[in-house]
Amino acid sequence: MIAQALENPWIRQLVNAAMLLAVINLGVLVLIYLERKVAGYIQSRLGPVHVGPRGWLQSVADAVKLVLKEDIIPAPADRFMFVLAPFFVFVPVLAVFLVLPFSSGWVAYDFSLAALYVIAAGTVAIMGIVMAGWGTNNKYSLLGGLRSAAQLISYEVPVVLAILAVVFFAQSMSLVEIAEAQRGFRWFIFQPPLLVAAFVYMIGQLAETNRTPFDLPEAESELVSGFHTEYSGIRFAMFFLAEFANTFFASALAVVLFFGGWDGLPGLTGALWLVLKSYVLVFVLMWIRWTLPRVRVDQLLGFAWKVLVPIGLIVVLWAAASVVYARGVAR
Amino acid sequence: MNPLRTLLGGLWRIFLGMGLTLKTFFRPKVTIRYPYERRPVSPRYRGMFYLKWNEEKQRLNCVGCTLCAQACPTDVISMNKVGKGTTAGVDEFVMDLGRCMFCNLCVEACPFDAIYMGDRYEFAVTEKEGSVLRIVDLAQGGPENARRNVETLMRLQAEAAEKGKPGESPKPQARPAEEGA
Amino acid sequence: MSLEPRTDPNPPTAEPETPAKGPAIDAQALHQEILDLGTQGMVMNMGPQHPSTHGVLRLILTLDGEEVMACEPMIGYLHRGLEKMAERRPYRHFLPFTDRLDYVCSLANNLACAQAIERLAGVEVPERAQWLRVALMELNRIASHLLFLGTFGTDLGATTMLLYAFREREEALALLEAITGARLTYNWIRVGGLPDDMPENWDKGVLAFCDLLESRLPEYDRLLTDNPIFRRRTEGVGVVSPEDAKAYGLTGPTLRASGVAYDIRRWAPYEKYAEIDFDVVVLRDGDTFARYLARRLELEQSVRILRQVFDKLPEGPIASKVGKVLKPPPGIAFSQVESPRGELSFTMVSDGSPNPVRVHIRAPSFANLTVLADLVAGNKVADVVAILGSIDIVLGEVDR
Amino acid sequence: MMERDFGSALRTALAGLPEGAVESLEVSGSVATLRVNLGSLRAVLESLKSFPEAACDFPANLTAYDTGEEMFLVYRLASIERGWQALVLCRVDRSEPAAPSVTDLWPGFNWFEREVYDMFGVRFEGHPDLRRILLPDDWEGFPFRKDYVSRPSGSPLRGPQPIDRGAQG
Repeated sequence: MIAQALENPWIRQLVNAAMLLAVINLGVLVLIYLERKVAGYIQSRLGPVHVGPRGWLQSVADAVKLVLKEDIIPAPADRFMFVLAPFFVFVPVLAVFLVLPFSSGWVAYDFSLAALYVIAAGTVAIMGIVMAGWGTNNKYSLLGGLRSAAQLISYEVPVVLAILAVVFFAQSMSLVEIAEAQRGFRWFIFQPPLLVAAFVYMIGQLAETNRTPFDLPEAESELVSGFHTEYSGIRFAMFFLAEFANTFFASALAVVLFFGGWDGLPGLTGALWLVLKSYVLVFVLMWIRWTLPRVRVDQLLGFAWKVLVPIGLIVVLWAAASVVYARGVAR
Repeated sequence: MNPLRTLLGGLWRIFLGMGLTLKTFFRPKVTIRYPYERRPVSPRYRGMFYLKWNEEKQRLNCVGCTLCAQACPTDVISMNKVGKGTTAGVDEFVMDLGRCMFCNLCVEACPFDAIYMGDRYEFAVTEKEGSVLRIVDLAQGGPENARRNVETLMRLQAEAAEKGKPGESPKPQARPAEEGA
Repeated sequence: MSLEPRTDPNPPTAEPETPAKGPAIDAQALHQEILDLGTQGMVMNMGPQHPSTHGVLRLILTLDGEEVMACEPMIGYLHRGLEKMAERRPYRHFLPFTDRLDYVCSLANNLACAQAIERLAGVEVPERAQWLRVALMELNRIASHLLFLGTFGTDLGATTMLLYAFREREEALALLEAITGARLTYNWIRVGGLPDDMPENWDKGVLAFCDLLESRLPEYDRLLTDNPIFRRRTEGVGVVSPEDAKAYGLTGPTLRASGVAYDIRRWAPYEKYAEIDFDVVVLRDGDTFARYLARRLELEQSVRILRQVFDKLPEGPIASKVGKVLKPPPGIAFSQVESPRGELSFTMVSDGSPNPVRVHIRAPSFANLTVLADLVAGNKVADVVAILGSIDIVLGEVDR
Repeated sequence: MMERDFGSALRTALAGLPEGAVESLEVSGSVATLRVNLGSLRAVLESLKSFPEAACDFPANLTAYDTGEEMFLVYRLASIERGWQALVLCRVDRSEPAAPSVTDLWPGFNWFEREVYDMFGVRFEGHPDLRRILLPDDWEGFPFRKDYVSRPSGSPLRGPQPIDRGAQG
């Protein structure tokens, strides 16, 4: 009966989507545990140890706690915006996983304009954050929301430029083809222009995911905790999950763009290679988070427009030139 | 300095910092997993009070001279003295820890080696009345020592009464600390 | 004490009421009214309950976006009236209260109070006690400066610095607990000396700690001092000129970072500081980074002092005889001690009775805080946190 | 040696003042204690600061004390370069305490004057913003005056006692 139900394309896509959702959330729970463990080990302490064997169930316990906790809507808040904001932040992050190729066969939808789609879907989250900042009618959240709007927009540009450089090399916007172009260990990171592009991309994504040294929107020491100060319970969980899902996606995309996606030694299946590589990148992001202090708003924007964007432009030109030169020589 | 050099110099110093955090990542950790493991406490630790129990005389050293109560800046100590001279002692010793600063002035003021601060630091209570400690909580060796103390004092008083002579006032035993505040 | 909320000294200006519903809106007048409105700053409360005000300090910030237009510090949330309490007790009973002033370096308060009473009553302190007091001061200074390093790092986002600094501070507190019995509120200085001698091979423990600290200081530099982001966040921020620093009565590392060499341990040496060879850390720029660096370098000086104390420590009594009831002759006396935050001074007035007539506590944090309002105007919100952190105040001694 | 030139420096600095200005001046070690009457307090402080020899330009401390019969202001000014300090005592009328503000000479004394006003009720003329600094703005009475009556608020166990705000200072 199940097999017969699976023929119907709608049901299959639904199951597909449900499976993808489950994988993402499970991955995020593992990520949260990893973050707390890595933070602990870097700060010469143990991190979570009590809940479950060696603390594995800590993030599950957190999730259950957040779900059961009473989520308060502050009286002066603009209810409509307050309630809607978490969805505006959470949904785009999930939507973006649609085009991520775990391995050649495993992709929810092989979209030919995947790169463009990723960038477009990512910007919707900015609206969510500003809505949260404005909706809670709290001065700290307002500051946090406005800061993050400025930050996300200005770091969108270097990320786009970096992806553009990769697209030149792969001659296609589809992530699957980009990954295919790198099979057999010919990863794009070894191309000189794309090495710089990877550097620009990673710093841009650091800012996109609001992580130190760019975690201004939720700077604990200044704005208490920025735009999600007044959120609690399930709504705060959505912000929390969104941030970690975004971090995972940023490193997974970096793996697809620069580190050859599912291409790896024949031992493991493709998808596991991709997840393994992106976890290494996530570790680097965490490592950076627990070492560096936070930049100030004007320095943040100055760095984006005066340093990253020029480098991005140069990289795009350099990539285009090297592609044309390679094509010229080939013919 | 040209911008490229500052950028690379800055990057290099960031990597140095990250090298340190990575090294600490692999270094042994300092966490003491309380309550399973405990941090050793120094012999002079100023924790929960106790009234010293004198084994041979089967009584508490305290003779109720209230020197500690006078030395206390926040009137924490109050007591009920029984008997006179060598048979003097206390049958009730109340410490209102809600006002105590753990400043050790009472221990220094006591000439009879009677009150000390031990090494117990877990004495949280759920309501304010719980922080008022009686002699049964303070006597070293638990409540039955408090009971035995009162019995010994009664016995001494009875003997002194039938011998008809009040004992002379108790001489402070030898005590390392000098005459206190 | 009245419990209704404190009136806001400068309530946001009332909204201009909309003109009455006349038949025709005078566009010109309305336009002019909008122009006159100008940008109305957003009045925001930072504190008294805020992660980085280091205690119950309330800053009323008038913001124009991220820029701070005006700042008014409000204090008094932790006022317990300690000075009035002192007037109701004998001199020596007030000593334990002084732990609760600058609770991060309470031995400095104990010493300042005891020193004032000793000067008022003319009590001599034996040599050994003076040397041990110097050791206690410097150990407590190290613990206080380590706490500063940790919280200042966290204020700027480097939370790992807090864990590293507190890991070393834990060793210092263990040493202080070994000799005094307490970890924070020591109350371990008496009028005329110390309550007890140091446990044996306590000095070996302190020297071992000095070596450990000296091996860890370069690590702090790699994490904070040399970090370009930290430098960019602190250099040139909140600059105080030497003249302003002196005029505002700043003391301690906050003053010496602006180039004024005023360190009570060298300016008016007390206890055994005159016989100890150490350098006063004086920098020039007077910005937030200089204030941070001043405390960071003072750690090395304190280690240097600790090493000299133990090879000059003489044998002898630990406290001098002081009668049961202390009645100082009528008069006025003041003590001066270099606490990690600056010049801590107790001024005492006696009329011959066992209780003091007046005990005034000149707290360095109280004086250093006066400069915050002018320093912060024109900077960003993130700088407010950095500048406040760099002045390193403790609200216990600001409010008393 | 230090005392002689500090004493002489002070005398030259204060030479220009009217006769009764400085009631007494003793120097012991590096601290000079001056008793000054209220009328010429401002003049003495100005000369202490501006006179190059004395150059007491560092506002170390400002407080007051009330013995029940008389109330005194205590200024302590230090000269960081020369390494000495001057303790200036000045009697103030108890019923109507008032004194000239020196915030323009030493901005550091701004909060100190506000605290003395808050606790003793001494009105400092010329102070830019004389408000209470530690106590709530609507607090009546000046707590540090000896005639301020306020029974202790009771121990936590006996529960809050009715606080008698006491006769106004």
